[in-house]
Amino acid sequence: MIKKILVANRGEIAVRIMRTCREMGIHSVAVFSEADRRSMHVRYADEAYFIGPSPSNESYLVIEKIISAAKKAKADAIHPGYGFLSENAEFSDRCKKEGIIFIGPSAESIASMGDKITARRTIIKAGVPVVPGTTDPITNDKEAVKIIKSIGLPVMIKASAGGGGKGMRLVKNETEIVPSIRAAKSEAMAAFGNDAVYIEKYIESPHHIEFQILADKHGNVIHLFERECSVQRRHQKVIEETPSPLMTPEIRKEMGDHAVAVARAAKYDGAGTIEFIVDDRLNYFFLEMNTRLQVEHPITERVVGIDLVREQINIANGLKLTYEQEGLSQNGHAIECRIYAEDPDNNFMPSPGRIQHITEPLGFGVRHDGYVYEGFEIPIYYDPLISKLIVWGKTRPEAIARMKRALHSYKITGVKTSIKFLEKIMNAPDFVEGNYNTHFIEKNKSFLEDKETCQGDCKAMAIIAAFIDYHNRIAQTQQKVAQVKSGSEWKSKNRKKNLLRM
Amino acid sequence: MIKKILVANRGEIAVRIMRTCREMGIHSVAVFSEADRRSMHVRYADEAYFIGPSPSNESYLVIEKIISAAKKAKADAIHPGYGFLSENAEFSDRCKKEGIIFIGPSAESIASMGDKITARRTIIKAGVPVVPGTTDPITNDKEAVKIIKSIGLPVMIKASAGGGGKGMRLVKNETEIVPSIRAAKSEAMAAFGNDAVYIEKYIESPHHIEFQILADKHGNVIHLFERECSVQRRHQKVIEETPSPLMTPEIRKEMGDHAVAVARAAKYDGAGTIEFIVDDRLNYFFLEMNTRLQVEHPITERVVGIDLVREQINIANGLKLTYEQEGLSQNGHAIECRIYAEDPDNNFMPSPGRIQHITEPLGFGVRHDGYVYEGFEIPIYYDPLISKLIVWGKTRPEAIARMKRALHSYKITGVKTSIKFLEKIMNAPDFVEGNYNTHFIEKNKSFLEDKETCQGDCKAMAIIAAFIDYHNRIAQTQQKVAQVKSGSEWKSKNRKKNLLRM
Amino acid sequence: MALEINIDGQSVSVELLGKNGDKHQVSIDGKVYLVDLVMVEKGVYSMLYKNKSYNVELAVGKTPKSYTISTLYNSYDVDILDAEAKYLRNRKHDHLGDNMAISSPMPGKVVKILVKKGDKVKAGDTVIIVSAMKMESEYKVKSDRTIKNVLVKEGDTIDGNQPLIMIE
Amino acid sequence: MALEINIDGQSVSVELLGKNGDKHQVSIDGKVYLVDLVMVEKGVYSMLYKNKSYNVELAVGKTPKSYTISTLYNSYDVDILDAEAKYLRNRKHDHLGDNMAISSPMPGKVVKILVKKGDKVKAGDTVIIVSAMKMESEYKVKSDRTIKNVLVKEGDTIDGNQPLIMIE
Repeated sequence: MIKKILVANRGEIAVRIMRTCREMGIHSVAVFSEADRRSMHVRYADEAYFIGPSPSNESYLVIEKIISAAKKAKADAIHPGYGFLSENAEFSDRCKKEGIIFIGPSAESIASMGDKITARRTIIKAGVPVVPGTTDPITNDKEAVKIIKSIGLPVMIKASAGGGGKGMRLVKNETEIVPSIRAAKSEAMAAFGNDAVYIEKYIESPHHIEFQILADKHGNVIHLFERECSVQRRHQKVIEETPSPLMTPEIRKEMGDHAVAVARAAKYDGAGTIEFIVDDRLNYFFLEMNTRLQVEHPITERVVGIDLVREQINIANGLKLTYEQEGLSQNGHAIECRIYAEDPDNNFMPSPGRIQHITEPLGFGVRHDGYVYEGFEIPIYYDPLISKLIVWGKTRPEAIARMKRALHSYKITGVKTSIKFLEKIMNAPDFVEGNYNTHFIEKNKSFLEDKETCQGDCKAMAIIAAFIDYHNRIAQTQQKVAQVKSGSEWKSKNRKKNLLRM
Repeated sequence: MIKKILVANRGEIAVRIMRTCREMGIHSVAVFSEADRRSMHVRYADEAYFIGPSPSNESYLVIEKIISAAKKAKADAIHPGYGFLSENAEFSDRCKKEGIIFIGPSAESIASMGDKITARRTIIKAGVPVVPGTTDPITNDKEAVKIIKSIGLPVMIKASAGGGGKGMRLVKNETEIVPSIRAAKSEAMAAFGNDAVYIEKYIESPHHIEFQILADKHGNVIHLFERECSVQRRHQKVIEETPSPLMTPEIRKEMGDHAVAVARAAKYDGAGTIEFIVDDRLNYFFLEMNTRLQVEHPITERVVGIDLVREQINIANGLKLTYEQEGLSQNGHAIECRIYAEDPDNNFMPSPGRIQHITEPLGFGVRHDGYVYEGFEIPIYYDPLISKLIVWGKTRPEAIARMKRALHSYKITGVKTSIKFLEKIMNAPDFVEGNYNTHFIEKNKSFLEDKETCQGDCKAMAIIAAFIDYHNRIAQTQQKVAQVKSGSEWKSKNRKKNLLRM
Repeated sequence: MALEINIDGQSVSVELLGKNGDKHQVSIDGKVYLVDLVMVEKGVYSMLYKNKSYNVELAVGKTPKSYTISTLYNSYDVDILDAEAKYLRNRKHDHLGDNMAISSPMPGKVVKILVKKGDKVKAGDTVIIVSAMKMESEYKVKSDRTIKNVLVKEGDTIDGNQPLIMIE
Repeated sequence: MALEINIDGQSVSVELLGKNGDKHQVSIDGKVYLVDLVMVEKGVYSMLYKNKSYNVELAVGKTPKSYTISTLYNSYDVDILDAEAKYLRNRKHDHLGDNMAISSPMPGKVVKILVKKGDKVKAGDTVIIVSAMKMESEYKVKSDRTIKNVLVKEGDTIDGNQPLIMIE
């Protein structure tokens, strides 16, 4: 059984994993770069090892350094979190060779699902619907034009090794086909070192719905229902919820069965996510599989009541799943908002900096997974995710009301955050009615950018607070100067006010 | 419908109530005494009214002042929280006369359940078992000796108007009867201004188990299952959990039905709690009814999934309950720990003072209901409750592991707290096995008082931290003095370090 | 004490008329406010005005005399204009015609510099690329200009609002 | 700099041997520790020693030279004994024989004073009752004594450890 886990990650996810380690009586080991000495994951862990300079390609992404730290710490296992090395087949393989348990799938599963073209082939064989398109990389422009005509415009050109919207091009007109393929290839090469691209039918009103699966090493696979992830900005998820307002029990069952089939086809074990694209008429197509924990996994934990990190560790220990599909159900409704250090008033420009003050929302039905604290400087080198706010309600309207309440009392000063933008989304009629797809933010742009104005005297209060604060600071400084100059600070008999005597 | 609620309370419960108000779109009004200007409930509320000096009998307990604030604020309703005026029949009545909705039961219900002797009579009529004893106040010593002999020793002498262990005497021997009655009477008179006492059979291995009920104004009554509250110190609850490890489904149903019968007998509406005393063989007896929200209500909220404050407000609005008994179930296991400002190493002496630093536990399955913040000075005038930590787990062992994890990462400096004591309880074999009654703390005294010692170099680290901190403080002060004396602080060209120039 | 305060570009005159404990009597452009104000946490004020409860959070800005102030829904940029600030502002205005600095509003790392001292650039040309939190931002000139000086080099870690490239 | 430090009644000698960034080389009674130490929040230190992660929280105590220090499970009372502290301690010892003060370890309110100046009290007699947080505590004398002075009156709000009644 695993007794010590090295968490090869940072930020909120590293802390989140260590919490479960502690609940299981497992020792946790942190690794940290120069920029992260003060990070919460270093403080929360039982042990911590320095792994190099701040840029992630000199620290968190260097397999050698992670392995070396794991050996020094005598860790039995490594949990990769998400991002960084979590979907790196070479790393999974290397752990195996070193006799360290990799808490995630085998190199073969990662490789087969990591390459989108290979994944498509596997999935088609398993009888799961995929978006019409090619399974081979495009090698020839003329052939590509022919294929695209047979699929029918619009189509997407996508990088085989891609993700995060890079190496992706939407083609609406015939004349755009060849330039788009070239642009996608060059972007894919720059981003992933691999210029393979393929073609997919473009779904006009797409919903992004994913299924959480768990598979043990004994051939048992279950799904933990769906997550609706259609609220996206620049192909990045902003808000997720479960159940999906779009879903029906029949389609849920069908998609769940297909998700399980995908995991079986990939000979997968561990926790994974099957992403589907769904149109308004509930036609669904396999999009890709994420062979790791997702950022948005807490909403599933909340409605299903299962700690996914605990399950990952149990599976890595070779234990059988203790849940059966029939015994699982969704209880209530959960929503997650991702809080980013970014400026919604300024084109979502990243906003690193020092946290001056933070008030975290608490109370019934609120979970807050973060890692920053007062005085912490958010590094410029990594993802701008500050925290995730997860709420639960018996019903979807109750969950929305609770999220509004939580966002309202969530205050961070020192860096700009997306909190107000998220509040606007909670108030947008399309969201409230559950009537949205991945075009939601674009469609509601003017509503979301409209600034709430203060009813009352906010502006006057702001002026008065600034004035009094400045006034008091000056008075204090003057007093201190006077004291020091007259030497009175050193003669004072008042012990209480004189905090430090030498 | 209620649009504005005055919360006639302070501390965590005031904030907790205001959170639900916000979720329901209801404006919240705080009242505060001199000591509470900086309290979180004043900051969280939409409006705040000053009601007088710090001692509660000059502010929070003065009906006139609360009513006057409610009128000024034009509040539709008053929520009394727990403690203070929450079980004051006169206050309920006064609200009614002023046309303000009292979020709680009628004066009649409070009065009939508030006096323990009257309550016993009502309950016996409703066919609910009560502890063998008298229903009339004791007036005659000889008569009392006779009654006690017929019930059989040991017995408890209890104050009719009592609570919190005052005016209570355990009698084990015949010779103690008369002195005990006299002592109980005199204590009752001093504490409650009423010397009526009665006799009850003393249950040797008592469990304290209570049922949450909800009753609307249309005759619908449901119960939301039990809370096990046997972990007590000096008759004060320390830890509560649900479900009770003692309970069987059959007894749960029977007690639940009886709890509903009590509420009906009292013509009750609102949220209330029926307390039972249960012996090891699951014989149970009605103890008393609390006609208000309980401190420990969140564990019920967590496993049943219902916001009890929302239900209270809905009931006060005259709405019908939307739940039926058959549709309710307990999902998983919840535990609450009460965090007090008290010193477990020093006989639980209250420890008011200024919060220097606080790290709140977060993550999956953790709810934290508090009201203090860094720099806040806990007043000496009120209850030492700082916060309530509530965890949920799919199973009881999972909930215990989570509570241990949460307590481990919950840090408060500046005041002494009961956190470490609570951690010890979570590790006590009797608690872990669910094998405990109200004698638990006394029985496990030596285990609970045994100090955990640090494995490793904690002491050396403490010494080094103190040394370096002192060292750096001296260095800083010396630098400042040197700067001021040489005038360099005013000439400095380094704008960054020179925070304030005049 | 009376001070001029600039809030989101608008200038107001503020004066403390009286103080009794936490109660402050303050006039803003002649309008008098009686406010119960206490600093509850560092930089956080609880204010009661006409029994409404306001939480106002102050973050000191780029200079010790500038604040970013957050109220319930709004965020304001506030500058205290005392004699020194006014003097500095005037002096700044004098220079503004000659030089302009390209800067990034956020801290980050210089990824690429596309110009050198003396280069002539055209409106819309990118002069520098800065990266922060996995996102790259390109900074362009708005009109035809000459590069007067390059103050940083590739790989440098920079502060928010630090001048990076001076243009004429 | 070397200092004498008293931890839970035990005295140790501590010296800073060297410092390189966050790495501190400190000796305690001759044993050398190489510790990576940073103050992450006010009064909160993150320390790495032999790759173990320690969080140590300091609260300044009754005097600026005393701390209450919390590590994972333990809480320590620490006093810095510099020249001044030693002098004061010695002086205190000289006086200890003559006078003793009754004080409450917690802040609170004086509910009742049962003695006056000059009263003779017996071992176990209650002299004062203090209330805090709805709980009353009685303070008694441990042996037969004479009341030298009563420093507070009923209704007073008192600090923790403030002398309330002086006894001979």
